[in-house]
Amino acid sequence: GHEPLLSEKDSTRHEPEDTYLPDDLTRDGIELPSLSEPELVRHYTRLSQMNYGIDDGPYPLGSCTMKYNPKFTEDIAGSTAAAIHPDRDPELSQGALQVYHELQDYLSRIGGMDAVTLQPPAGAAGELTGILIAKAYHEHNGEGDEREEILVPASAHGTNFASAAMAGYDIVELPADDDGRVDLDALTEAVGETTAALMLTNPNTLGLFERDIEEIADIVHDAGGLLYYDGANLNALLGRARPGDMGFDVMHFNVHKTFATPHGGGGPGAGPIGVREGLEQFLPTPQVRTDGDEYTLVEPDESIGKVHGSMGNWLVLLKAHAYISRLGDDGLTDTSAKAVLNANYLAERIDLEVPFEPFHHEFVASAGETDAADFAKAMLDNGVHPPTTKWPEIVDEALMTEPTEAESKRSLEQLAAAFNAVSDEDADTIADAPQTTAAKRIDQTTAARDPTLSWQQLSE
Amino acid sequence: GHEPLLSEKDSTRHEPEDTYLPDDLTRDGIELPSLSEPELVRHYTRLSQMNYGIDDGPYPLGSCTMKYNPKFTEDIAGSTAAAIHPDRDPELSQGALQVYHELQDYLSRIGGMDAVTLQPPAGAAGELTGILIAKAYHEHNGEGDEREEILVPASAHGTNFASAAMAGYDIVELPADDDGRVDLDALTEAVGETTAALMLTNPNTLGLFERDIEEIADIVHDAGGLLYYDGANLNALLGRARPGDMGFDVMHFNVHKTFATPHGGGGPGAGPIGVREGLEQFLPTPQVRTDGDEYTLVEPDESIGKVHGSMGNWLVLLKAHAYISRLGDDGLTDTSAKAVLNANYLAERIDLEVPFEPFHHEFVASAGETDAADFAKAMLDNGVHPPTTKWPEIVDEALMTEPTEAESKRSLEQLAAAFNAVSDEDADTIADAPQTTAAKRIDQTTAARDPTLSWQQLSE
Amino acid sequence: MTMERAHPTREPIPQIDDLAQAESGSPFTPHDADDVAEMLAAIDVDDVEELFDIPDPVRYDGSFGIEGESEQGVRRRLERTLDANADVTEFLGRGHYAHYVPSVVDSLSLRSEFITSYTQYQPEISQGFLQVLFEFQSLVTELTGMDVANCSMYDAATALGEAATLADRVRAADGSTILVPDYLRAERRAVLENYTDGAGLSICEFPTENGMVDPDALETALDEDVLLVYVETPTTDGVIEEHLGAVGSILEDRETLFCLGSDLLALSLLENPATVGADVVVGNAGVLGLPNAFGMGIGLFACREEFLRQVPGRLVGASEDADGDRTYTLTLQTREQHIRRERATSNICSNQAWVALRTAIHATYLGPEGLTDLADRCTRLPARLAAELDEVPGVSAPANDAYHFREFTAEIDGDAEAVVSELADRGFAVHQRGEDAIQVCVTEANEAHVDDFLEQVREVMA
Amino acid sequence: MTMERAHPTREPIPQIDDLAQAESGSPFTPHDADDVAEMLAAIDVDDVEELFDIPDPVRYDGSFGIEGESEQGVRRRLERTLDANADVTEFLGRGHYAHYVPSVVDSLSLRSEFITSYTQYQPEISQGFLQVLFEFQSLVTELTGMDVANCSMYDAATALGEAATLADRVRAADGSTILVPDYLRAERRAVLENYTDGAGLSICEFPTENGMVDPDALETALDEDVLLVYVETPTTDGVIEEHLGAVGSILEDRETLFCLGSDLLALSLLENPATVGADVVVGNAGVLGLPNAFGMGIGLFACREEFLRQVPGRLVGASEDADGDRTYTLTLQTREQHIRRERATSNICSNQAWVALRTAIHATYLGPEGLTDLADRCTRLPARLAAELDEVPGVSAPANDAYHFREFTAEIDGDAEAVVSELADRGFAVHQRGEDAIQVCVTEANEAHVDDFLEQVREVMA
Repeated sequence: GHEPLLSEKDSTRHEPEDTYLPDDLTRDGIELPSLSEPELVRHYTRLSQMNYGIDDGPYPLGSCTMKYNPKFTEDIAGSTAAAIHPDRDPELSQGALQVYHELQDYLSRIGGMDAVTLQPPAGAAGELTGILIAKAYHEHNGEGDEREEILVPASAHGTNFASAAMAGYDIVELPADDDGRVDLDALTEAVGETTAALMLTNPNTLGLFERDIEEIADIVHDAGGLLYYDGANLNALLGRARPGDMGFDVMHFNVHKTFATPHGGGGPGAGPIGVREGLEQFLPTPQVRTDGDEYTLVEPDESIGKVHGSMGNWLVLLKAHAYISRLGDDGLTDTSAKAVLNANYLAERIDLEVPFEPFHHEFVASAGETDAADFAKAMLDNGVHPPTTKWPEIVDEALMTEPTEAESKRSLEQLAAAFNAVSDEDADTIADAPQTTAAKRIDQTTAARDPTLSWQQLSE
Repeated sequence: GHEPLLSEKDSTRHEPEDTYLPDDLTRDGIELPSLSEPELVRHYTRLSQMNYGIDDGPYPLGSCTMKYNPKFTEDIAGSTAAAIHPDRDPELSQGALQVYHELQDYLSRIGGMDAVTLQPPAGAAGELTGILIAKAYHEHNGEGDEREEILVPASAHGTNFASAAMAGYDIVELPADDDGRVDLDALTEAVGETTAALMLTNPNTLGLFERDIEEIADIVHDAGGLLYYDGANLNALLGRARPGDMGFDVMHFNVHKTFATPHGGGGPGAGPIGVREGLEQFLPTPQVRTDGDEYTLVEPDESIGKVHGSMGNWLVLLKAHAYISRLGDDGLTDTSAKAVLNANYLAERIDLEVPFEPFHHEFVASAGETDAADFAKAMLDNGVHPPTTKWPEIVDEALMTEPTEAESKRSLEQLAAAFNAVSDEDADTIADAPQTTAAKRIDQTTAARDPTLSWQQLSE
Repeated sequence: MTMERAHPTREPIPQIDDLAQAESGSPFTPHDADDVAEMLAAIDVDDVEELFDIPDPVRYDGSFGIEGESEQGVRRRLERTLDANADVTEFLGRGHYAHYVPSVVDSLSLRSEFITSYTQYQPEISQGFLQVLFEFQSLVTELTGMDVANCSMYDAATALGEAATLADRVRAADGSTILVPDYLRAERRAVLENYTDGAGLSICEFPTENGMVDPDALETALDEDVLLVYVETPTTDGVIEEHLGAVGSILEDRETLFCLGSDLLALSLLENPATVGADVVVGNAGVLGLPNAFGMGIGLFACREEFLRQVPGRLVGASEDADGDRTYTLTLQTREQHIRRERATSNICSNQAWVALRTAIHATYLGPEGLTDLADRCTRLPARLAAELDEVPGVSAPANDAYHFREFTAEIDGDAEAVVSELADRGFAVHQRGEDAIQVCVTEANEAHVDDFLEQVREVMA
Repeated sequence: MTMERAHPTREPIPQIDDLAQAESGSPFTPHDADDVAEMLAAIDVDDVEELFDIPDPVRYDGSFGIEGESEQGVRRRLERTLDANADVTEFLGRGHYAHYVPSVVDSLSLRSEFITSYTQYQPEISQGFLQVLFEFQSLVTELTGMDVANCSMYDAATALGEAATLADRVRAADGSTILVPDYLRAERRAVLENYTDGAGLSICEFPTENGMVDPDALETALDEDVLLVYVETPTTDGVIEEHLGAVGSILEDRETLFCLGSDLLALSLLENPATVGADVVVGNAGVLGLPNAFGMGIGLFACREEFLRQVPGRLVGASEDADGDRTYTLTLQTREQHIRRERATSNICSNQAWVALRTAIHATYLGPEGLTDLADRCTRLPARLAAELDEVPGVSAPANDAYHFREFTAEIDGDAEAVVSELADRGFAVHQRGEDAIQVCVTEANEAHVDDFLEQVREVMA
């Protein structure tokens, strides 16, 4: 299983000679692997074979929406016509700008928003952008100094807290009610003149729709705050409910979740932002606009500026455009239907308790007496990727499970069999898992104690 | 490991309705798998993971020249400009014809030949073409009826025998001398007025250069026969010796061996043919010619006609052109150097006897007391592809081994370790091998007794 | 501005290879100088040249005059060369067809475990490709209605050649004639002649009527000497044959084999070859999985069970391994050249396996309904285009009173050569058929260009 | 000809989807009607709609007005749309660079095990990507000379933003100023402002001289309040900074961090950031592995060991598994948002891991000599082009008396806007710099077009 590091295959020190630059502007040399193309290809081919992707089997990481990534979108993104420089005069990049404009338009419709920016290069970057827009809005209203708090439910994604903090806000954590949703009393208590915004995921991380969303919106709006929609779980609602219609003022989309662009081992994603009327002037610059003939780049009047050095993760956005174009209304609506059907069918098929329902595209089962992280390791021996573990904390030993619409009934049954097999295993077997993988159990705690982060450090 | 058949995943009978054609021109229906794109992608992804390719490790199949296939050649072959119809007027396909002409020219120079056709779609097709050219030559000389024999050394590739037979010839098998080369006495004995041609591989399948090639050529030519060069082992000689200079009249090239086009699980390859002056008029039609400005398609005066429905395996030829262009003289010459160095180094590193030498790009080791086929199965458990086994028969329990120039020293040592590990194994371990592969030992004899060749037959 | 310090310069810039370690030699040989030195020492040789046991007189120390280039350089040069192919929209067919190839085909078939592997001589580490080929055989079996199918031949022409020699092997009679229709493409006939020449067979033509078999004429042409009758549907002219049943009936009680030429897409909709009595089905399977590739294809070969041990080419069979699990393996290899040598059923060794993979992916992507729908579309598109062309003054289409598949012939008032040439100048390629006809092919691949094409035809004919 | 039988027809041809089984709905949901029925039965629900617990007032039953298309249709439409990008040869740079990307990069990075995987939360089945990222960190460590590097930031601008907040965290002083050179791209500065706004930092500029740091001016601008000084080499104007050592000396005994902006290719040749005293190195790593992608990139982030626990983003560390074998795993995750929430070092979650894979492949393909040779070429090409341009009447180049990397500014006698526009019409894109200058970038990617470019410049300036 073990593949030597590049540096273990070769390490060559090269010292430049006869350079055009004088010696005092050049370094002494660099020491790096020097491999032939055949060796290089085998190295990465073998590494790929030590990695699990969606094309290998189910990947039900809750809140991550690991759905099938259509291959044809890569062909479009790989076309030479897409490989252009960001500083072209807009006249020379009309094709790319049209794609931007169409995608802005698609997302506006899907989210029920009035304007969209595609600039944020990831979901968290979208959150930061959205919060900066809320901040600009309050500053515009002369309330920038007072409104210094962002409300976040306890079960929210960690990025919500971190993004709000990066924007300079204090965080007020909201508890859930017994049903797993926002506690309206607690919200009423927390909200006030210091409230800049409430950040909410809907359905929430338990897969539950926030039924009181209208009342929540009223409470926040009445207090002068804005409502922010975390788009991580939008896949559950495609074509059935729109954040804009629920009263959200700002939202982000995770195109790598909802719109099938590949996760790429951790990125790149893209986190476009939608805003309701009245907030467009704060959007990042530039916005793509059109008079119907020509596409132009426009700086919104009170733009927050920029959150990415140019236009965001263009190739990712292009793939999202292709996916939405392929699906259309029918395909998008079918997506949420099958995503929710799959989650419900899978939950029904497994032997674990699912404390909160009715859930939509994902559910949080409890591993019960078993440590959820151990449970996950034992699932690896059953040939599938396990769910997200130990989160949200409202469920003991949480197994947060999102199969997505792209799994077949057969595949869900395979997944259920993996859950159930582990449920039946004894504690020792689970503690020793995994046994069938390229690497056995890895102790992450010890690794962090004396970090070794490069082959240089490894050979020290 | 086992992946269900497509038909086990789904089988849907579809009966066409509302067709444009009347019912009496359509069939009742077809029953085939109906899978979604995500299921399709997982099916083939998993199957690929149950297959060993060059990018996975060494693949030293003797006489097959399994060398690294450069990736950039696929990008060229995949360009839309290459995707053209064969019936275009030549004026509309000047680019493709230029590629043909340049490759004809490259191969002429590399082989020391006067003219080349790229039409044969595989090595064996090249052999047939070459023999048909020899036949046409003798018929042209009024000796078509007398010259009804083709001489073939016992150790030659099976295709030599089969191709000559397809062309209507009787085969005369030539024994090897004690050194593993053509027995000159036997040749002198066999050759005569009935001889149409001698087919020869050089270096031969033992990796030995036929040192007496000039004398051989004289003997055959003096008897009025032609000398045919089987290009399977040309990799050993690139830049160091040319069949044309050795006296060969006709030759084929295996571009999927010598010129790195991928073997594709068994094909497509391409088997261009080179001929010396005086045989051009017999080449297949069309030939690509140029006046320097325009490329035209020409039918040689006494062409044998066609051996492929159009221009051969175009995309394969295009990759071969790209490979030769990349390497140039220096690269081609380095190729044979490293191919021969690698074979010699590997042979030196393994514990088995190699009865015949000095060999070039390949050698035939003997598994000794062990069945060579069993030896190969045991090598699978050492993570490498084994050599060609049990052939040529001149070596007992032959392991015909060709590492190619693309293996690194490290890789050769890994391969040697696999040989040596098996040499040290006891008979039971070898008989039970392989144990670490997706499938255990497969009994091919039983499979042939009652053949099951489709999922339809499987479910009968 | 004068620059003292920064030395702007026009001095030549050294050529760099994009793979620096391959300063000389091949970028695909991994050896550095130390490796070579150690390896030479191990085998006790001073210089690699010493390893070459080549007599001086036949040593070559010249140069091929081929200058190696960087990857970037080769790509640029070949891209430029290929750009010399005219940028025309093709309405060309005649046995070579463009269908839209979905992205999954490239994406999956280019996985290196598939494309860099070879023939499955070691089935234990080749189960993936073996299963692919077994499934390909099964797809072909279903679509042809035959009992067995092989892994591939080179193309439709060579598959026909193999069918003819199979007929010679399985029919002990003295016969030596292969009977083909007069519409057979000259290229296919030329290949057939070369495949049958060694067996002493001869090719004879029978006349057809309205682009189809005339059963009476066929019966007239038949005698004891005929080993095999070849018929196509759709024909190279695009005509859907309406007398397949009649051909089957005529041949039913004879020693003569009925060989049908078709393609995998057409077979999803047209009459089942088994039902009409075909013994062998050949053709081009590459209509699925390959774009037009200057004629590169994949030959289809399927036949009845009784001929199994005379089938040319590779066959994959289901088997069991030592654990009793189902596996796949090459089988009946004693038919093949590497074992049977001059008594093999064919000389074929390398085949078109990778194209078979692509074909299987494409066919499976479409599925039974997708295949049938696409085939149905291939009957409607030429009908509509023919009707539109028929309204153009000076054009009469289709020339045959028949149903068509993908393509048809149209008669032209005037000089067909000039019309074809004029259309090419306007960006459209069609076939010229004699002095006063053209042949036009339309599928979903070029369907979007039909209106432009019609516009140009109208202008040219005006 | 009149056709009775074959009915040539102009009737509409039914639209077919290229994936027939997805007659309605998504082609990427595998369920057929039977599956759905069985699944609904299992969960005891009559209709999928019942599963949606959405109050009526916020239910959406409208249409987005987006019509789904076949794969072929989408590809054709988007290809046509992108064709509206003008077909110009780019001589553009300013932080975004095109280098020739070898084919192995696409071929390997598109392997689905890589691209369809997510963050390595389960290291036991993610060793492949973890090792790739560990190797990427190692490559960056060697090229920057820093002690530690992370897995990636989004781009050069956001990496700079993260460096500024890191400075705020690691320097306990009261300081709140980030000092940047006057040549900093406006776009990068705009991002920096948004990243630092929440921490209450302010951005101040210091003047430069001849496109480089003026050490005296820098010292003048420095005060106790300065947390971090940012300098680039090469700068966005292409100038190779000659005063890095001086900057390092000035900052050596201060609490102020020295942040250097560069890129991985330049760093293979230019002064080692560690040697000149840099504390943090940021920049664009995507100069290797990505073509120009409308500004999509990958942010480089490396720093000295002492800041390790304040580093933003993901880190991969070596570890051992239960068998004692070396393995890799995400580490120091307590810095990150999913654990530390509002006290995380950054909000970053998704990063640019797949681009890091591509960068690592490209860098390894080039190797130490290939990198250095290419970097050397990137100093010669602009020098030569500047010399050639300088001979064109009305052009003075380079505008800075300096060595350049890839690009330089040229002064124009006349209206730069008109020159840029005229060049665009003639097929070449360059940057306009103010009213009387242009900026021109040349690498091996556009080197073959230099002569044509010069020809057009001469004509435009004539």
